[in-house]
Amino acid sequence: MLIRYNKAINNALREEMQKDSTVFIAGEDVGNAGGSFGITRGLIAEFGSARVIDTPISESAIVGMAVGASSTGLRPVIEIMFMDFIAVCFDQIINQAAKMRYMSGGQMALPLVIRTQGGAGLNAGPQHSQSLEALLFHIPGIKVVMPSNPYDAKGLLKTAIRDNNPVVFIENKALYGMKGEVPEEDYTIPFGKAKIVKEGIDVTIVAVGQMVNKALAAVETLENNGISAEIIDPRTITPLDTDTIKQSVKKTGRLIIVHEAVKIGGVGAEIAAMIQEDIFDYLDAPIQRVGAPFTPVPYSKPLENYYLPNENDIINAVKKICVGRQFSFASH
Amino acid sequence: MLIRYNKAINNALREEMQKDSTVFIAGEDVGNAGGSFGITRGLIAEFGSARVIDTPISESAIVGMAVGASSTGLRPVIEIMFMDFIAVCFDQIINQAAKMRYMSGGQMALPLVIRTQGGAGLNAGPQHSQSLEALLFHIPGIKVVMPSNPYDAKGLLKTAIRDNNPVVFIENKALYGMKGEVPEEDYTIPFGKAKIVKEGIDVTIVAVGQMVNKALAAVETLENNGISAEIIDPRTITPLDTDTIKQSVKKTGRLIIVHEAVKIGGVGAEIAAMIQEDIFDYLDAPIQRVGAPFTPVPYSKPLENYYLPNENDIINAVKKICVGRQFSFASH
Amino acid sequence: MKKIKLKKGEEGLSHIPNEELMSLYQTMVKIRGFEERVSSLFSDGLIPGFLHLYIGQEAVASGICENLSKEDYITSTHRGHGHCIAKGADVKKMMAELFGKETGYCKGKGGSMHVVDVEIGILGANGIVGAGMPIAVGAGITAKTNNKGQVVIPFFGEGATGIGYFHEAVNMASVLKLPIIFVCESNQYAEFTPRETHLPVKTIVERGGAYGIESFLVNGNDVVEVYQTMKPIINRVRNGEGPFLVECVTNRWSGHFEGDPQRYRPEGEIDEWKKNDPIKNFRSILTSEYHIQESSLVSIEEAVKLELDEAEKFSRESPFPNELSTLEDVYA
Amino acid sequence: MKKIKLKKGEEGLSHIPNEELMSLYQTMVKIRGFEERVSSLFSDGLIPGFLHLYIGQEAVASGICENLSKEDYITSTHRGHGHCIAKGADVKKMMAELFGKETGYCKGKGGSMHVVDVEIGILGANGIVGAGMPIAVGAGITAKTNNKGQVVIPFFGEGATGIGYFHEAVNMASVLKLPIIFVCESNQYAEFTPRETHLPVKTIVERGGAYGIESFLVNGNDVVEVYQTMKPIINRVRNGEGPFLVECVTNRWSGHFEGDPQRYRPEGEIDEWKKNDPIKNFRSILTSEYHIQESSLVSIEEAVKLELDEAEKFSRESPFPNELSTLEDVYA
Ligand SMILES: Cc1ncc(C[n+]2csc(CCOP(=O)(O)OP(=O)(O)O)c2C)c(N)n1
Ligand SMILES: Cc1ncc(C[n+]2csc(CCOP(=O)(O)OP(=O)(O)O)c2C)c(N)n1
Ligand SMILES: [Mg+2]
Ligand SMILES: [Mg+2]
Repeated sequence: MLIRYNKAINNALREEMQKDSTVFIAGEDVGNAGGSFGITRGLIAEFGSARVIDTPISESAIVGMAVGASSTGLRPVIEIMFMDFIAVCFDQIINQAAKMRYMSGGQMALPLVIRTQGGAGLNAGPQHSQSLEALLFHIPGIKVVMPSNPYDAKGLLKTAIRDNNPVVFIENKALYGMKGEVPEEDYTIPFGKAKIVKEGIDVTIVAVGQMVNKALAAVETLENNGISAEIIDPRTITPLDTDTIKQSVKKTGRLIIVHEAVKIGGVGAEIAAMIQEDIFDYLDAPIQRVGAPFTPVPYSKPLENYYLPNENDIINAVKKICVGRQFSFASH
Repeated sequence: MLIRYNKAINNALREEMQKDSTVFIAGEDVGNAGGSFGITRGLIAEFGSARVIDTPISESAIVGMAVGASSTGLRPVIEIMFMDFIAVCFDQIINQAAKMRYMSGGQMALPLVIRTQGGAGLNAGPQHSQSLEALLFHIPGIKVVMPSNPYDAKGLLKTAIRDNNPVVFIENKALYGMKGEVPEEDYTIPFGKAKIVKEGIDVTIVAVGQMVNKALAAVETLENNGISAEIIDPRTITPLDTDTIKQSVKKTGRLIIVHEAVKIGGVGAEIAAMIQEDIFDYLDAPIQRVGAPFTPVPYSKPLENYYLPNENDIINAVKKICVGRQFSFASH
Repeated sequence: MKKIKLKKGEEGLSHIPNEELMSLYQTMVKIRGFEERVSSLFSDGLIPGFLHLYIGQEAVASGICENLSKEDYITSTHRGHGHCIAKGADVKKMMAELFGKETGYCKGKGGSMHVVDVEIGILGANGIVGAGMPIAVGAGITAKTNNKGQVVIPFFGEGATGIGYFHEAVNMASVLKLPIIFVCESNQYAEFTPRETHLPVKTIVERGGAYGIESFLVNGNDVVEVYQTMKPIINRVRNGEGPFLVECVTNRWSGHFEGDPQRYRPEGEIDEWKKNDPIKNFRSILTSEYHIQESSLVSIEEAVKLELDEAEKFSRESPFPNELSTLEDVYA
Repeated sequence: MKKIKLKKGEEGLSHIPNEELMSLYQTMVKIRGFEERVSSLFSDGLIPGFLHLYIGQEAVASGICENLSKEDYITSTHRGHGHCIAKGADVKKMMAELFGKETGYCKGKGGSMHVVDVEIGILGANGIVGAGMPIAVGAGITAKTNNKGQVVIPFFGEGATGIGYFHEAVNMASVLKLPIIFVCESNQYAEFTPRETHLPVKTIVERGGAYGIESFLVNGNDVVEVYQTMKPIINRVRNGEGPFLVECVTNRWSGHFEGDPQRYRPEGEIDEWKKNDPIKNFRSILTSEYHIQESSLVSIEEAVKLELDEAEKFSRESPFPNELSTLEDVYA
């Protein structure tokens, strides 16, 4: 069926709650109001207020609740309304949830999911538009998921809920309205398995989250310029499917990484560093990264437009390493 | 004079407080107790409790206090006892301090310093040993300083206190006892100027914080193997002196980045990504990174030893890209 | 309307000079007018992002800030327009900021949630619930250091008392005896969630005891009561007492943000509150009890309308910032 | 010794069965013995890192946990040995953990600040002040869901009431009516800082009003009072009431951590507290008022000594973990 990204998430929550009575939801406005973005709509009516818990504005206690509940047998799926707010509960994420299993010598399992949404494009300003996945990516002990479409959103969320580890599930606010085909029947998508969104031979584009769609939008222009791009969506950044990326780069010899987050210190840095470290001799050109400039996300429309990486930035990055170098136009 | 790292910091604080009456200190146990690590010893006696403020255990309010005081004319230098605790006040650091100037369209200046200490090696366990500089490095609007010796510690802290931006000043607990020559007279060290700790021609080693000393410890073994390493200490990671690093790599053709932090998503990833992006054709071998494994910092001695990058890891990384490749032993 | 027993502040201020009455009225009308104006501009698509209106709560900011000068400091919230106008902000620059124009307070970088005017002590609206409170603690340190009788007022909603920031800030202010009056505006909702759902106490003043500070409950729809209660409290703070906690009971008429249809509100609730319109009430008292001429009020209303017309014109005609300005104002 | 008026809990429990008295005594002696033992092993260099001892506070953990079963949950702090032993932890595994041995509770990964025993409801000591409290909220959700009368007890110090965690957790527990008893151990210091310096209230029970919950002040040096006060409160929680707040006034004799010379303590203060030794006092009451035979107490003491001898032997003889185990237990 053709449904939107937000609905796909709602369906995943509903189905998992139906299947497993230990799954519960907590967060601000998630109950009677159905969530600030409507993601938990209808769930309190079906599952009651013991399983869909409206909390005070207390992100630290919300994540802490998830840590305590998950380590004692439940499967909390909590909502942090904007990804920017992970900063107010960061200790519970990185020092508690992420480390509890390790610190306890493997005694604890923490099957908890932190749903949140990030990304710019809605003029929500510097504290409501960030893409902070790199901060989580650097922390051992959590998994980090970034679905780029409704199908992935549903399948990955189900996997997240069934996973026995803390998972941060990062939705993108600009994608909530995106429509896509989603099967009626139950399915899951394994973590750590990238999706080759489009095959190609000249250059590999690894794009995360919302940027997958921007990369796809660039394809036609690239093809018109005789460049066949392979687009890879890692879907989960922890665990990261390095094999699929490497395989692709071995074929294309060129790599571009695209994310909406600030370029400096972003996930793209790791992918670039890792690829050149592991398959240096396959590289025909320097790996390029496309990301946001080293500034907060500005509010004003023209500024935010300038800030957000777009298909032109991707095309330019491709041109930079495909044109004028060893790249052979003749092969097309 | 020959003084220790901790004393150098204490001296910098004292001298800046003497010079500028708007400088004040706040934090847990910083007053009467002189600090958990003794860094603020004697200051309350000299400057009184209005300028050396003992606070409740409230890191968020401590950093918030710095934001509010700095934007209204004072120069707070606050202490977060362990770097791991930046997680409990992360919002004030990344969403408030770092963004206030930008969000206000440049109206505000925030001359505040957050002193903290990180690093492993003292069996302090998973929540008291982390090196989390990469989390700050990804955030525009703050500066990040990592002194590796007493001279730098003093000079950089003075620069930090005089800077009009939020600065996170990361001391390393394993270095507090390190002795070094420090001039009697006032001096500062500019931000964004790397120090070439040792010149060399075969491979560039960029090491941050405590790892500078590990890199130095590896020099002899490397020389015995006929490898002349150039060691660079960036001193500040934001701003990062990319020029000095590039110049060195252009000369050596090889780069190794060493940090104590987890390798994945660490600062080394950015340096590697940036270098291959900007001076790809100068590279004779893949850039190597030496960092901690993707785990929390374990408590037990043998585990922590295994965890912490050491000189052998550096030597191995060097060998990996210097031996057997184009590297010519004859040149030595 | 929920009945809450209101305890009057200190007595003995029966006389209010005419200029102050007129000034109070002017502020309230200006806030209401500004909010109605930007609401319609939002509908027209001229203002993007999130817009949290202050309609219904005008008596609070007006009654409080009438007692302040530009030397005093306030911190504000996501719902900050009223506080800023009452503290003396220029509506032209405010509105232009909401448009995202170059001439706005923040050059378009902040938007509605980040209005700042350092010159007149507005230390920022804030997109993170509660984050202004510890910042106010810092301004309190400055005020105490300056020793000129400055007062600091952090505004926040009853929802914000759930977050750790509230606790840490009030506690710290009490320990350090800072010249701060914490002003809670209880408008009965935190986003879409009524106070009964997220608060375990009937009033916020009950929370003052936890910090050993005096607390005051005020009818936040009665500007005279707000003004008269605050005056002696503010004077006490100017004379070295503090901190204090004040709860102003009020209500918001508009949605949490523009576009919120308020489905979560019981039938008729808003209408009840509208019957208790702080502006209408005050207007009729002004003419009936204080014998102010109707014509004086009309001229205030007309002047405000003119000012807002100009602000709108200014905002419409101002240029958008150059996209390259995205990169400016990150560091001082 | 500061005089604090202690308000007795509920009455009517004059009779305590002999086995319980003996068990209380045994627990206290075991805690004291454990702490003295690890203190000397620390001096001998056999235990590294930070060691926060519980000597002087034994009556609190013992008196409380005597009322608990292994189905109940506790969260603990950096000063956690006493809580864990009272809750039934195996001193062999505890001590081995402090040694960093493979046979320790956490396989050497956690150390003193991270002892966990999931099987008996010990959800972890914690190195982050206050962080256990929101985790207890989560356990409270589980307990409420299970509906089997389980009780959750987060332990924390008076210093921890300064951090936002305390506030968010108690507030959330109150809103959600969770079966939690927040137990504050007021030992008069937060690290090196006396309570007067960082607390604006005389007692922590004064803070209960902020959450609309009942609070109890207990002499934490009187194990009978602790036990008898807690019994009815715990029963009320098992029957669906809660949360509650309990403050136990006590003192620590040893430094904040091992190696702390306690220079910040007034001359003679510790000696005063030592005159009020909870164990000696209880011992003399046991023989004089409860007519327990001296010989029974001696045999408890001997048995404890033997158990600790064995624990020490076990810890000494246990192997260190293989260094490669550093990489294990990050994910489930
Ligand atoms: C830390 C944080 N959590 C959640 C939000 C989302 N949010 C914005 S306003 C709001 C409700 C605030 O309620 P209240 O403090 O009563 O202020 P009001 O909106 O009623 O003026 C919430 C939850 C936020 N901005 N920051
Ligand atoms: C968030 C955080 N801040 C600071 C510290 C450092 N620290 C460890 S114990 C402690 C004092 C705790 O005092 P209290 O809660 O009274 O417990 P006590 O040590 O007296 O048992 C501090 C400040 C920490 N571990 N975590
Ligand atoms: Mg409200
Ligand atoms: Mg204490």
